[in-house]
Amino acid sequence: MTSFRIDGGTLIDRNDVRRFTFNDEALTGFGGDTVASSLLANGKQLVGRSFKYHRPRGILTAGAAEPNALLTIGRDGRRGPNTRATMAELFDGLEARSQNCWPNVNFDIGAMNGVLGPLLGAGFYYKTFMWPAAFWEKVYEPLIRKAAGLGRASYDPDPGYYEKCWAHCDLLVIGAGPAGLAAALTAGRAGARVVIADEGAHLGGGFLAEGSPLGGKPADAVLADIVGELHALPNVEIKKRTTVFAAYDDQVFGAVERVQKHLPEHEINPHRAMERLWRIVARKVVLATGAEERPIVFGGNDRPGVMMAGAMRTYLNAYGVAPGKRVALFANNNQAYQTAMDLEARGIDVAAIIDPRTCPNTGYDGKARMIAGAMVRDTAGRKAIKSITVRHDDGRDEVIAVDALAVSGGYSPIVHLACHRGGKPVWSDEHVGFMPPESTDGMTPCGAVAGKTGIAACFAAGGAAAVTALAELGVMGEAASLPDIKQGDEKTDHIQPIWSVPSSKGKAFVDYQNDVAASDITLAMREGYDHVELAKRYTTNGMATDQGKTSNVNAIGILAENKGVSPGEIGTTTFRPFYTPVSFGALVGASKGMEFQPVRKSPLHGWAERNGAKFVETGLWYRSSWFPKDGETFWRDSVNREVKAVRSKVGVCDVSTLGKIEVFGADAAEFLNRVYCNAFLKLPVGKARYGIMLREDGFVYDDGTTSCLGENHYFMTTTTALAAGVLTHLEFCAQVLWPELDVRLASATDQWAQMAVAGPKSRDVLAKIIDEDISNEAFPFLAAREVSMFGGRLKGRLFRISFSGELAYEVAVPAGYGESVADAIMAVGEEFGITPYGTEALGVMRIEKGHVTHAEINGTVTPADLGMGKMVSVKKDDFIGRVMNLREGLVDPDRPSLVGIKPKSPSDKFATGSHILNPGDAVSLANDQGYVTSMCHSPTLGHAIGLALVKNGPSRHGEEVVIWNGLAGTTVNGILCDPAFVDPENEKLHA
Amino acid sequence: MRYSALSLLGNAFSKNKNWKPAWRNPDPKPRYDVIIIGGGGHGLATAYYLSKVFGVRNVAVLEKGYLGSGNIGRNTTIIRSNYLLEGNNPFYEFSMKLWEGLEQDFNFNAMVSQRGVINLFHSDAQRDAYTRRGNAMRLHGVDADLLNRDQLREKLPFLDYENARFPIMGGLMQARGGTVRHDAVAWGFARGADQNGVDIIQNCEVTGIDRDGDQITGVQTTRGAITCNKLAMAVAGSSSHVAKMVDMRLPIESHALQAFVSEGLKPFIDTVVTFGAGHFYVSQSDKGGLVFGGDIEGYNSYAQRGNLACVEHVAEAGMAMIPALSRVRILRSWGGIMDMSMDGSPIMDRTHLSNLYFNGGWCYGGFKATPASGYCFAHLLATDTPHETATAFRMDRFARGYLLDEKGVGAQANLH
Amino acid sequence: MRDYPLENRYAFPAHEVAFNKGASISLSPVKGGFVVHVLGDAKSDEAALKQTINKIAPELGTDVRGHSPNQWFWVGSVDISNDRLAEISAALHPQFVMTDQTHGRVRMKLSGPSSRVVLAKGTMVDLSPDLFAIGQSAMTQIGHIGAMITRVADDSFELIVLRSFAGSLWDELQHMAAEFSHG
Amino acid sequence: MSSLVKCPHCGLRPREEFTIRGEVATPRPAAGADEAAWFDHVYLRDNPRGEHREYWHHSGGCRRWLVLSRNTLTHETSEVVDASTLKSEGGA
Repeated sequence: MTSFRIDGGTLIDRNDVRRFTFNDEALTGFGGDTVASSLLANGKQLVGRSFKYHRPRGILTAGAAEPNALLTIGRDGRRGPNTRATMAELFDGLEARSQNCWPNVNFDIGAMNGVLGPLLGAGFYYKTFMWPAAFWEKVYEPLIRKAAGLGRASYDPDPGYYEKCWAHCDLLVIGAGPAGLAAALTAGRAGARVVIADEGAHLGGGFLAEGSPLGGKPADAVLADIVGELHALPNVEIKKRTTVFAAYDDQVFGAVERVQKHLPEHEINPHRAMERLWRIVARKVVLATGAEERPIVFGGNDRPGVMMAGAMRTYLNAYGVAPGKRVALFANNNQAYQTAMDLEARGIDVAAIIDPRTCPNTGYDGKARMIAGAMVRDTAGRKAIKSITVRHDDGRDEVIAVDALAVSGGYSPIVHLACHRGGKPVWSDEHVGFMPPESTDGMTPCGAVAGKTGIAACFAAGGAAAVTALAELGVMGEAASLPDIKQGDEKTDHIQPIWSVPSSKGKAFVDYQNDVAASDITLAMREGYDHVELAKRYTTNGMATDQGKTSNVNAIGILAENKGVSPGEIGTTTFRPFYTPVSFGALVGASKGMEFQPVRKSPLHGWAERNGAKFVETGLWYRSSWFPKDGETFWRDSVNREVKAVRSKVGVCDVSTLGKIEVFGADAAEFLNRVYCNAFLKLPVGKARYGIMLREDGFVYDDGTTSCLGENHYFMTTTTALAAGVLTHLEFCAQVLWPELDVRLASATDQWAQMAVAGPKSRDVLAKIIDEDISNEAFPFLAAREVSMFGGRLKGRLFRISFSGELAYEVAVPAGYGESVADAIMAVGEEFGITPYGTEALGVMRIEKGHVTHAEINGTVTPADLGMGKMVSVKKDDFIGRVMNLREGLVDPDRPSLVGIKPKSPSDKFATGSHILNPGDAVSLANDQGYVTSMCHSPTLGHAIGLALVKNGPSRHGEEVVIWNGLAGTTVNGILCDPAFVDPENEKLHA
Repeated sequence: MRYSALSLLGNAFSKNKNWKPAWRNPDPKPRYDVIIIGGGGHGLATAYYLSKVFGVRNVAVLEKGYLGSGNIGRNTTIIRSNYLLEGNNPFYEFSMKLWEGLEQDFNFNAMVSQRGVINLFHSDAQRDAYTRRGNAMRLHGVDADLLNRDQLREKLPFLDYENARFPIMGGLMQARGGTVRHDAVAWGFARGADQNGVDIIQNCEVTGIDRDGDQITGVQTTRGAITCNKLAMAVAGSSSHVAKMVDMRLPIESHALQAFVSEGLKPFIDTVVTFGAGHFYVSQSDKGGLVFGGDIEGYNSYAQRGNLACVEHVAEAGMAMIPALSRVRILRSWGGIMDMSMDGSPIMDRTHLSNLYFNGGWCYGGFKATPASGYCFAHLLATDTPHETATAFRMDRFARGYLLDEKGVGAQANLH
Repeated sequence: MRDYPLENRYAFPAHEVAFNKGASISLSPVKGGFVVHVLGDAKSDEAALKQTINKIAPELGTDVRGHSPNQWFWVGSVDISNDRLAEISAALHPQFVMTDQTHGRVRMKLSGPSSRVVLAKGTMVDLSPDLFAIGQSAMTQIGHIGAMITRVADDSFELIVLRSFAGSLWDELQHMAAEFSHG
Repeated sequence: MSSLVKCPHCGLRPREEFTIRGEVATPRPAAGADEAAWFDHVYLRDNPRGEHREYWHHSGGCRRWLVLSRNTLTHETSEVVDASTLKSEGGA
């Protein structure tokens, strides 16, 4: 293998030899190389295959716009598909692989598609594969999917750590080329808080590709001085390897920093992020993103060895890599001639310069043969370019042998970030490109993105842009300047637009990666897809991983040319985030796996754990769901035992997760009266009341108890699920609807450890730890008050309320004491056979009792649907939901309403979510009578029971129905009944 | 020109130089029987079925941008009919049946791919809700299957079964659900309607609506005044804006929804999968890109773009479901404007004006509804009675209390 | 059973200090003391609250951290009895009502030269020294978890978080600080 | 402002700290108002393309309800006030 490494290369360190493999072949490069530069140095021109025709492709660019050289880099958990070889830094031990080719990149079966080329024109999918109808999914699509995609995703877990950060600055400078560096230096010297971000591993941009001295000093030395000063400024934050990928509202910018992606495995610090997402909040922004060199669309323009002129210059000067031995340049602008000069300066033979302009005034005085008024119409070579065919202005063709071709069709300002918030770029005939929109929302474009050329001109523009931006912040600054350099030659450059070479032979590609040729664009036009968006969607031009960075403007140009209008009239497609693709890992940060969402733990979590609880996720909480004992192998064994223990003796259950809200204020009672649909004005001190809260649309929102603990002091409980929602709702009522009321709300959920102590022996247990008289007379059903406990050592709150239907209390103590108190209750309860029980047993008991939860309160029920219509006050003139609750559809007698349901044959089982049909009715949605909302096996009754919402339910107790579960293929005969299966007379509650 | 294997081959030999335009580019006529405002999926489908099924051919579709530039061109391409409520389910199943025969019907391959839709569940309560839903589907003869963890693991090996904050318990699958190449739906309907004589007029924005008492007489547009016998609005995303021209206030808020596509990957996600412990849905296109989305931004917007917070939120949910996504790069995000109705279901009805017809409020669900929406709206326009599957989408259901609230979250648009 | 042992358990993992000595960051729980949620009426202000506290309970200090209009967390380092709290409550009434949050809101301290960088991984609030003075508080979100950040010294911040989230926040802060933990 | 909101109590804060309710509808009708007024309040929205007033709750901060005057086309916010001020202006 010939080496193409030559002398020079400002970025590489020849003492740092790095080994890597490309398609399993062992190669070497140097520290500072990109994968692309090291491949080129090793003579690897063919690196991948295109998407549709599997044509051989080589490295086209030296940056983020690369459409061809996408490799899979890394292995196992660090395997990254579709990595741009031009951006990936070479490290020792790197493994790179070509994609989208089989069996290998040199011999790819998929290239057969190229033969079918004429059949596979733009939009061919839409016109075919329709016959016969069933064949799309079975035959055609599987074939297409087999061919789809680029790299392969890895299933292995990603071992990397990721994180997200906020950053704040006065001035964000995007891009660290000459313009960006000047802006940062200017603002930094003025004392402003500056963030400067660049996607590359090195600051410098255009400085890096520069082969000639600047003001008598080597370009890299000039750059080193600037970077050195920036590093020394404490108010300047430099972010290398950081791509600002999107501009969002309010000057928030998304950026991703590839912190350790360039390091070999053994150098990766597991405590540092692999990638870091930055949300940058900037007061002002300098956009110094530069310009993208455009390819020219001509026959065979995709052959490996064809490269952008600027990229060739970068490989030559920054990496010391020669593109070939005999190179031609095809360019329509003067700037590109610099590549020819630099090649010649390195002793590389420039075979010819082909310039479509008839008499270009370039100032070029090199040795190369100039062919003016001519265009390249074809190339030849199987896997790399061997020759080009030049069409002269007199119509004559000439074949010139070359092993590389530099191309430059002009420059497209990188305006993406100026357009993410809806701005439209503006066409400029002068610059032959789309310029950033005029209104840029605190963002000043400068340098090449604003049409400047040359290091000096860009540097000056950057300094001036910073001065302007700083002035708007009230900061005085003086533009940084470069010593002793003549102005750039921007005025003398005259770019002659050339959108596609008319005499092209063979396929002339516009979008390399998606294999969109010029003929596809014209076909789309012919068929009516002539709007730029329709043409894009029909041909897929610009929809590949490079998002059209090198292809969009040429496609627009071809559309414009064919319509006979200016590209400005065609307009661009919408610039959308992201500028370059961003990994999920970076966007997710540390919120993955078990850390996807935070965990909320009850103050009794430790107690439950010690008692062997199984936990279940309930929102963010972990709740104890059952407490298996030795020998219980099935969860229901434990639940049955817990239920029986509570019903016959006593149990204790953690209910700390219920929402708790302290309500204070002179108008607290009035407030509660307005937020509940039932009456609350006259709730006496020391009493609790069950309340139903409606939404303003008249449907039930939540339920719970509220206790009056003192004058103007109430304690509300909500369901676990809606704790946050209810507080937010109450705050809306208090702050927005009735700010005139004196009501003050404090969340107290986390302050209290709360336990339900339930069962016939519950009073006996609690009497042992509560200092006061809690007899039925002294502390009747719905009593609620602060109590002294453990001989005055602790204050708690005691509520006589019951969800299980048993004689029961809820006792609340300050959270830190929760575990001690629970332990104490277990200890004093031992003689009564106390058992801890979980949410499963609680669920069984509430179904047995016919109490509702959010399984029934599903957002579409009214109090009447739940059998609590009588609770809705008819006396109050106003409460949330009063009027809408009276609408026709909410009082319709046909509404599904709460009933109990049980199997006709006690041994039958049925499932929640089953639907109810009348016996003999056909299975149809029209015959649907309702559905089972909850069910359980009732250990008390010895068979399955359930609650259901059934049309006219309450008037149908005793009726036989069919419980239909089509998903499981089962039907069970059931009987509708009273939802209170246990103690319908509430004797236990009042015992 | 009819597309066939022969036409494709013939054109290949003539270097594709003889393909004819898929539709005409007509100037507006002074008068139409029916004007449809909105050349998106629903408007074009309405025109197609009006002309094909109901014989109404003197029809114009007015589109302010290019055809298909609304939400038909910016969605996540999912089709399904896994609805719970009696007012919704038959309509979406009708739509599914139309999808199943659509390509042969309009002679355009829209790549209808019934690769299955699976909704994951993570708790008993979610399983119960999906059981209820699946059974409602089955009651109407719609396919539905409840999958347990093992069955899921076989179909979707890449989900997080081992280290999930909210462990996956199972999923509800509709095997007939799937994806469709969204742009092609607009193109197929446009081409079909055009062949039936419908004028599709692009770059024609309606700027005013002319009235005579409770009668619409025509519209003012950027391409001149046009009169009509009947006026139909199919401008989801801009419904309130257009309704304001006739002093209508709607139970609708406009919200932005972002959608995303990743870089192309070799296929590994064969079905549409939705997460149950966060808002995330994903499928993989025939080009290999993962197409996915999540929740709306939350604030009213007409700006067709979103913000970073929502992007992160979607990505977090995605990775919680599929850890392998960590190294997958997201290529592009885009935004569409959703008509979020106050109960989460669409509105298709006559209005307070005798010859004005309204179609909107589709929330996230508009794409999958496209054919049935077109068919039923055409039915309403042609017969003045709702199609049997669309009787519940009445405008007065909010006032009367007959809501179609699948989620049960009530009268707050951004919660649906 | 009246002499049953009552232990006030903290919401943190067993180990107290997360990092090596010499690291540029330290994380530790703040144990003991009190957190009282004070809710004023519409006309109340912080000066009046401090004045009143000074009058009735000078020994407890006036470290009040506003988290909402007319609402504060009053924080102190000594333990107060229920009775003393009731006394103070009665004296503040009715302009201010108070509710004990000592158990519901727990405190931790993040200190060291890297503390701002670590917190920037969680909160959007700009904590740079010239913008966020000593004594200043912000109720905000650190990642997904709501917390109040108070700058208590040059490079030292106290966090108040709901008890149920304390374990998760503690773990998250450890992850966020890990790159600075090796001195 | 749809990425950052200048809370009148807390200063500049990110979208993530807020819960959004939607448009400031017609004021909540008085107790005796008829169903039509309630229907209007609960269900109908102006939903303008342009200036829009809407409720945001600073749920991750001071827990106050705010009213933003925000442009739905540009996402620019012209004013943020505490929502309790609305009623005295006859707006809640």
